[in-house]
Amino acid sequence: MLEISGLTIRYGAFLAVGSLDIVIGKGDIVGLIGPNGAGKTSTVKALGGLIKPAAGRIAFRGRDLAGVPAHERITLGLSIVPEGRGIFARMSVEENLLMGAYAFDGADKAARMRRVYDLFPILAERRWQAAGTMSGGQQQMLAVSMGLMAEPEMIVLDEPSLGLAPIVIEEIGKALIRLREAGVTVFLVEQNATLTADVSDRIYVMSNGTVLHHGTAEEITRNEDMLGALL
Amino acid sequence: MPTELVLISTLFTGLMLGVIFSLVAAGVTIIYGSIWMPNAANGQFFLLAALALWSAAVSWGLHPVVAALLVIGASVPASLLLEQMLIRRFYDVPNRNVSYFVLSLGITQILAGLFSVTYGVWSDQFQIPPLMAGITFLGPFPVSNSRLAALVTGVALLAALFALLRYHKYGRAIRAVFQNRDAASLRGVNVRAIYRLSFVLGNLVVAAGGVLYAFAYSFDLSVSWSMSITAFAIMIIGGPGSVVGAVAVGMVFGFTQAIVSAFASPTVATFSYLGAMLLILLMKPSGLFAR
Amino acid sequence: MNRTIVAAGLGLALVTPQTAAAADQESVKVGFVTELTGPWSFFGTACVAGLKFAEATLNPPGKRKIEFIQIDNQTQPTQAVAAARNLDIQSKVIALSGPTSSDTALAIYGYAEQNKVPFLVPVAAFPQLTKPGTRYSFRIEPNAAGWGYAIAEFVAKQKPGAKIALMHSDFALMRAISAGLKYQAAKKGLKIEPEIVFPQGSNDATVQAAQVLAANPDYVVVVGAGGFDNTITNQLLDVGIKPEKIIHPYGMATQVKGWGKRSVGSLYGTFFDANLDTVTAEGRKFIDDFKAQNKRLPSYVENYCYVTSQIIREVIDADPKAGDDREVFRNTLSALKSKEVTSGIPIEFDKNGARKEYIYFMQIQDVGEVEYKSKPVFTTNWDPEIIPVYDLVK
Amino acid sequence: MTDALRKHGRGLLVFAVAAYALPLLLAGNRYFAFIGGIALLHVVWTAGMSLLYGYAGLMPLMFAGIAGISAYAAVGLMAAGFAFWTALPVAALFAALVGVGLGLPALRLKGFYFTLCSLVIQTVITLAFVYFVNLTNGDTGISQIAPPAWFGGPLQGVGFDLVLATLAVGAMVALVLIVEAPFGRRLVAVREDDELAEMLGIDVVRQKLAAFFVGSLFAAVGGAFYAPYVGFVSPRSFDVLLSLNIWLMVAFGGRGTIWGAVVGTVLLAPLPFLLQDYYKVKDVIYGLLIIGVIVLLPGGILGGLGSRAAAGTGTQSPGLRRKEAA
Repeated sequence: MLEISGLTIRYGAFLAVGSLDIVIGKGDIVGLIGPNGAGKTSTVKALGGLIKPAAGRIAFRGRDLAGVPAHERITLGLSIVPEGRGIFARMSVEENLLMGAYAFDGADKAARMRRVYDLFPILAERRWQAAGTMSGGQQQMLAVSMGLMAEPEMIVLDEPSLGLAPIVIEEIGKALIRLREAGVTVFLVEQNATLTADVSDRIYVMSNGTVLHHGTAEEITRNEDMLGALL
Repeated sequence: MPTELVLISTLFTGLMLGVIFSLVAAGVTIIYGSIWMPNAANGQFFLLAALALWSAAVSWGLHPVVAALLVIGASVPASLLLEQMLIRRFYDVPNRNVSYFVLSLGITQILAGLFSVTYGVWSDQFQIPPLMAGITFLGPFPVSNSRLAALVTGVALLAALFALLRYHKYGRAIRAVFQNRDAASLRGVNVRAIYRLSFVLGNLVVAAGGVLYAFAYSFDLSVSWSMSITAFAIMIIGGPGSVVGAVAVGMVFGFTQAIVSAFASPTVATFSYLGAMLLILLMKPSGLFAR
Repeated sequence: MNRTIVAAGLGLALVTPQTAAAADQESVKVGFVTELTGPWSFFGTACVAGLKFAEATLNPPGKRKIEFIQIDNQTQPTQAVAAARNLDIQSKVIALSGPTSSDTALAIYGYAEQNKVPFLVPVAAFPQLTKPGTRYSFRIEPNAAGWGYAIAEFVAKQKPGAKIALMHSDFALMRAISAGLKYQAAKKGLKIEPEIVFPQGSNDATVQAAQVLAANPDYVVVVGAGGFDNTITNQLLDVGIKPEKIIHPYGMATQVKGWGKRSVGSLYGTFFDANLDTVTAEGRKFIDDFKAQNKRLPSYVENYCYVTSQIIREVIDADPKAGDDREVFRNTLSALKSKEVTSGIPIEFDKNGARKEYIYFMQIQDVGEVEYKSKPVFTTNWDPEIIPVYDLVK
Repeated sequence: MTDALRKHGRGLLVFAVAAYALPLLLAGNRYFAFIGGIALLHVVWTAGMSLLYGYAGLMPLMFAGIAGISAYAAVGLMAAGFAFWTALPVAALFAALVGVGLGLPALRLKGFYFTLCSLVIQTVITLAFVYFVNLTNGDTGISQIAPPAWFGGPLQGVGFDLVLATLAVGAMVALVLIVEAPFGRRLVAVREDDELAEMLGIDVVRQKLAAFFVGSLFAAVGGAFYAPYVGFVSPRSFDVLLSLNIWLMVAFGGRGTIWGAVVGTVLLAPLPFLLQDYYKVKDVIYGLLIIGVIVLLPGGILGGLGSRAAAGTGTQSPGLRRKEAA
């Protein structure tokens, strides 16, 4: 589904990501963990087309994304939920969801909205509330829902657990598993190793812009020393 | 009867000025909110619309309504041309609000120079023939139908602007870009296209404000700067990028001017709303309706 | 560092004096500093338009040539001073003239008095331009406090004990008019109520029109600036004030056209109008030619600038040395006793350079596309110091 | 202090020589000498603006208003019988303090809102100049302002021009000293990223206030000299266009460079006078010039020719980006 090879990102003289390789197959849940400043968010931004990589190739469903502008990537089936949730704080929940389906003019938006309300019933209750006034957990549910309004092939989540209570994180984790059951590929970029390990099939561990380890969730969690040192 | 007369005329004036201030400030805030352009030339665009209306209605003898539609319509290709030639060069420039401010000062200078050697030698007062004849009594207060029509049109335009921003797909996209442009882009919004749309829409609203002003009042070339300053003041108080703030504060400005000048003096009114701006900033530096 | 030197050199090169054009011994140069751009550009260009007509007949063969050098002052005092200096030093003009706005005129006034350059102001009404002790500045237009005086005289004659509502913008000129009006109204037993002052940049007078309507005055004196003058007039008419009650202290052709048909019956003061019966044959020709070229009638601004060149012609003709010696020019001008060629109204200056003053009040009869009709209903003239103008207006 | 003078010594020397040579070279023609004098006066103003805009990152469009307050105060004191040299410090200090008082609410604003707010303050000041007729003579202005006394006689002609040259050189020396002092470095830190500066223990608002006071002093001193030099003041002498022009000279020459402001001033200050004959196209030329610079040389002339880093607008820290988005 997604193939990242040799991805390199620079800010001026500063090397944020150096020759990153990640492969994600269809229907997988793949985690990317690493400490602050490891280059995770830069990688997500490159996926979204918000920054131009210095080198490397990103291919989505076999297609090179290099020439595809940011706003067209969602129509290819790649939906990204950025760090900090990427919701529109002064819009209502419903307006946010409509923005989620912005690129899909012909789609049955009411039906899509019903499906995300099924996934997160609390959002249906709050549909007229301004998104910025909801709790952090509800905002994160909204962010994921916006990503799903595109009915994507693959969803990328950047730090969905940031600043959330453990019980809410658990709920998010359950939602991810239901997504996989629905056939959506998930790329979970996280600092929270527990959440990632709970839901992912495979995990990439990233530090200082490169992949340090790569393996199944069990392999990675077993190596607790390394995780402790990293996170 | 006299008290009632003054009271109703105050309300009418507040609404009339409020609608014009709101339109211009909304236009300015739409452009600032999207591309971070503090357009110092907005007063000149406002005046350009008023003068163009005058040319079309007086010099060419078109029907005022036709002339008004023509002028407001012409603002679209004019804005697109300006966007194509200059504005889009700075979309990705760091510190672009400073660049845009300089740019808009250059545009101000050019337009002021052109007006001064064209319209400036023609007269020092411009007046559009009335939209319609006659007087309507609001209680004891007589008001010309022409100004009443300008007021109603202005309210309708504000309502249409709100409806567009709230219920139309592109209106939502404009607001999304104001609030979080990266997120909007990830949701499939072509941010540069929205920039272009906002620039056109903002100027269109400013031009509509100029046209309505010209129907409601006689004007001269000096109206441009005072309108620029007023629009900036409204935008700052309302919170830059907030159309609701621009309209709410625009209305407050209109009513302040009307009420204070009715019960104190017009001079006190001018000082008072500029003074109020400083006070509000002291208490809430980000503006009343800021995110 | 090198960049700095290059840039400084470039700057020097820009301001290095060019060789002054070889002075033409024959022609007399007069500097004409006026408002060709900026907020007052209409008045400056109108003035220059009047001057242009005079220039056509200004230099008959056999007489010494008079040449006007125009400079734009951008309606900006600093630029006006610089332009006066430029004309004085670079062009070596015999006299200065041109400004139509009180602040640019006053800026040049300071330069003229300090540097002893005769200064003939065509259109600026602020009294201080001819305050006691003035030696080199002469003013053709009556001072604005006098206009207020004349309005009071007019109203007192129409209706003794009348009540006047006064609405004016907060410009120096308008304050001077109000001061004169209030001074003379008190003497004549007239009441001023209400008095409404609008700050510069005002745009609406609806509420004030309603206040005036509620006060039910006998006359409303309207002194607005630029387009706002029109707005006040319209709003007074909208609320139902009869045009016969409205008096404008001054009215120009564009202004009268702007007030429009529904202001027929209203009154305005003027110093020259196409409808005056005192207009001479030359004045009539000026009016017709001007109308043909500009699609509107000339007003006092155009007339005064026309007359300015006539006065200078007479000064040069009266004393041949006046073309070369500023003191002689000044003395000859000060002693001049003449008449406006366009209207036959006497021209005479007092010891401070103020002219013997006069005003006509006209009533509008009809307003057309190019022309308007009006008739004189009152005329008065007075000595510049009949009211204490220099104490009333500082 | 001596380091700063050594670092910029050659530049200051060249500038001083040019500043003193200008009045002497132009002494034969009072008109060009006057334009030269006005340009020197503008150097004082742009030096202050350079400190505020180039180094502290503030864009005060009320600058001319402060100069005007000082000019009116000086004229008022002179009318009350004080000598110009007594009136000058009093008026300048008074105007700078009033400026700080008025700027206080605005200084808490970040980034560009300060600029917009100062624009409104300038409008209020201009309105006040018109409104308080008893103090300012309203929009008619005050004419025939007497020249300062100087060794028993009036200060006029070349003498006055040389005093202005001294003033301009003094302003540039002061600018160099301030910019190279720790205070100047703190200002740059604030300009680049005020949040970071705050974290480093710099009291941002206090630094801005101090800078604003010092910059206002430049404005005020220039204003006090303007009055007797031109001989006339009116609200239009100190309107928002002057604020914009002074700022433009700094931006045009190169923001954040010592000599950019001087280059901008030398090129732009005489322009309205030299273009007096081309009044029909003057504003258009001026506007095109502004647009040309911002499109082709966004860092200003010196900023564009020199290293982009020095220009301040050429590069940008992430902090600035954050502020813009705020």
